[in-house]
Amino acid sequence: MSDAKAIIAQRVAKELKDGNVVNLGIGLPTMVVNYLPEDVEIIFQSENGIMGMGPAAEEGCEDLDIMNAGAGYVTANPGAMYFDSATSFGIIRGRHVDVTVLGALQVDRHGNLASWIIPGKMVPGMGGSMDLVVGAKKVIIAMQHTQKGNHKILDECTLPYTAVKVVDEIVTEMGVMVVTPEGLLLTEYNPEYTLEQIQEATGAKLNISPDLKTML
Amino acid sequence: MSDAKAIIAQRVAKELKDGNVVNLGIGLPTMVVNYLPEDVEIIFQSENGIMGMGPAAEEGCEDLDIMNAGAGYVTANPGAMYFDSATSFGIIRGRHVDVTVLGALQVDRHGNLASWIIPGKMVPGMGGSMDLVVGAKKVIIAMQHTQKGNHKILDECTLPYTAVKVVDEIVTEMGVMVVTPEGLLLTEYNPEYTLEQIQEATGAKLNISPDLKTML
Amino acid sequence: MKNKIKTADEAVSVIQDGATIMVGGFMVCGTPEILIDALVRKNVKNLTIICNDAGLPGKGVGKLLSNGQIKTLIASHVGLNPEVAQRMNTEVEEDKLECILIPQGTLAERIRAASTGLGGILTPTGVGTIVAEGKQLLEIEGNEYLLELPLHADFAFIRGTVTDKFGNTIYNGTTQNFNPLMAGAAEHVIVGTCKVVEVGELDPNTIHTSGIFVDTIVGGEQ
Amino acid sequence: MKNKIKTADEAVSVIQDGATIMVGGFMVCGTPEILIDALVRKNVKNLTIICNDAGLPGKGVGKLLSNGQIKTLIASHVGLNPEVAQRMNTEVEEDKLECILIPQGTLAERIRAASTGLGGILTPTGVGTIVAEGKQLLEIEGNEYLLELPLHADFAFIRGTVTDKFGNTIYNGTTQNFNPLMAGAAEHVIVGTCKVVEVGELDPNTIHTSGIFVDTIVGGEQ
Repeated sequence: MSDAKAIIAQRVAKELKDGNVVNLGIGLPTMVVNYLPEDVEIIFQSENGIMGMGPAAEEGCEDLDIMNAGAGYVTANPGAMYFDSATSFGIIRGRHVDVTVLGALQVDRHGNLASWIIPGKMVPGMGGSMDLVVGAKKVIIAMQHTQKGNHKILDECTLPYTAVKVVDEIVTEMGVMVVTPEGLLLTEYNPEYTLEQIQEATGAKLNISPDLKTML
Repeated sequence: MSDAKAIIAQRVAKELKDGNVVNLGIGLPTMVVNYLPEDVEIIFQSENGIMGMGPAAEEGCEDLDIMNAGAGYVTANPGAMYFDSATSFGIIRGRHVDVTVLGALQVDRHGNLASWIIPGKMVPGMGGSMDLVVGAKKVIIAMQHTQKGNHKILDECTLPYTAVKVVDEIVTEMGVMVVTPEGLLLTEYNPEYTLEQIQEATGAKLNISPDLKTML
Repeated sequence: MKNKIKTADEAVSVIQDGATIMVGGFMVCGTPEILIDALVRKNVKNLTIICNDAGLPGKGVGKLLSNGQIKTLIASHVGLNPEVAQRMNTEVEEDKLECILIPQGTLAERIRAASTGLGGILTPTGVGTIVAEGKQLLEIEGNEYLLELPLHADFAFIRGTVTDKFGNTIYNGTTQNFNPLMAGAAEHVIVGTCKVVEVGELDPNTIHTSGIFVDTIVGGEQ
Repeated sequence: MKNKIKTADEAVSVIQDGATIMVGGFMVCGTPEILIDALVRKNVKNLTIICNDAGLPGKGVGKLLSNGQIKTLIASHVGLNPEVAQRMNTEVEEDKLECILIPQGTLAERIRAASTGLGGILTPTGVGTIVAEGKQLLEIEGNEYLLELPLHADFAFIRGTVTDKFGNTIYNGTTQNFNPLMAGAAEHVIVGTCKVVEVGELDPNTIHTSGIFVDTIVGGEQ
């Protein structure tokens, strides 16, 4: 399981380019920072009001005034800036964030995303996710391919949307899928799985890239 | 002439109460600061981006970074704050300015204001005036009663509007007129003029307040 | 000019049952706890609280929730305070919480619209989702936008780091979040601040919230 | 990360005839004169300039006007530069200036809308005046608002007081005005700044414009 997460985080890290402004969702996406090449400098934004967020604060050294959007105490890198929530979401909605990496409950072949509510069961609120996926230039969903054996990648989402037609790419432990006008295109795969196994684990037809590579 | 201006500025000064946030237009309205009682502290806003503006800078001591909206070098009082133009007009449009005092080309009995354009002749632009008169809680027009003998206070403005139904009060060297649903109400007058002279100089019918006082 | 400095209990004495109160902070980072504590002591009920989130159990607006003071919560995320779900689903009518969820960027911008006198905002966020239900959709230059209305309040609880006696306030780090926006959107603004200084001590280039918005200043915030 | 520091002439070398350029400043207070001077030297023509005003004769965007480089000026006030009226009324077709006047608060908010991804703004300003001609009017809760559209540009000329090498910028006094708004509304942003410092030297609580908006930094502004 943790292996799967490491594979995903490692692969997503390759999508981030030097100088990119990036917002990482809580959970798995946060792990991406552990796999960045040394020569790639990323500017991390957290929607609660910081540009240039640094690593988590060391225990005992927390500054209670400096938090990330997941309520964890963090640090500020040199060149950081703080701002209010309207400015923060102005940056997000205004297409000044290059990449956002988020988890999901479901994604479908149209790039529709469901990630914030299971009616009657889990209603935590959308937080900043709806703005992030609408505003970021590139939306990457980083998640395990299935949930307890159930499909999460579907023809059509069955849960309420976070947003429609926003996902650019899905990275799972099985492969990398790009959302295209013709549906989902598998561009990379994990050779631990056969293409049949990957299709089996997916609730939508996967087109296979003529250029298919391994993801590791 | 300068006497008329002094009378107007002196009378307008009485409208400003301790703690008021006030924006004064350029020209005559600026003279109001010379007549404030000592125990009345006003917070002057200038729409180019300062709250707590102080007096004009002394010659030779100008800070080129600190200007008012009329392009004059000014000072900042203790407790001043600088901000950008969206914040500045947010304060104005959001009804956080208590009083604005502006000049006018024409005002009519509905409280309509014309102050920014004489088509084919003078097209300087509206600057911040349209926002100021729409946003300020109280709009006082401070101007000489007539322009070279021509009426400026009218039944209906003939020049293009700055805004409609925004003027609360008109202060001239002849008197104080309040805009009411029934038209213009003369509440104070300058005893140097007869009521007939004042009506004569006005292009709209003046209702006379049963409580009529002298303005000096 | 009038003295704005009061104790927390004096500051909240003007708040009555049924009031709408904006509370600054993001997961309690930037929430004025001394004002919340005073409001718990005053024990006014049926409040509408507008806040980014529901705080945490025993912290921030979570205290008001536990004390049964909130009737309606308008927030963007409530998942980190399990008491919200309990109170939304309770059978006990008087404990029942209404919770209205708003995308965080829309929440921020709606509050700013109230503060800045705009008629509403046009945002692409929420288009095609249940957030759009019942709302006007405008097509502008080929794209769709939701019309979202300004959000006003009777009171705002703001948390400052340094505040001068006029009310000019500076926020440190990520405590800023919703505080400066709410300061302009409420009729009556109370600042709970860590440090009160004399007027003129703050650099006018670094002030985040003008004192013109501030009615009351309470020192002693941690 | 890439080096953003260039000379003024290098910085404007990317600008071609017909470009739309936002220029910060209010009556030239906060206008980056070194960038204007470089643009005069480059002598590109048919520019659309978005600025609060027309500068003054021989100062700010007034230099571009005198040099015949501006085809369209979008501003809120042009009364202090008499050359505007001359060029608007000239019989010489190639010298003719188109001048579009916008209320100052609307100008600021339209630029902010472009920067923040809103579909437009709803303002009470201009309702019932010639500013409203041809624009959509919305009635919201009994009041009327004009729909005003976002205002984008190819380039923005920003004037900073202190800028670090990443582009984080602080403005002094009333030089701020339109600068931070324009920094987010243009494709390519050039900062002319008085002082360049190392990354990390600026207090993150006091920065007005994030370096993420800045493409090029030019030192030597006065």
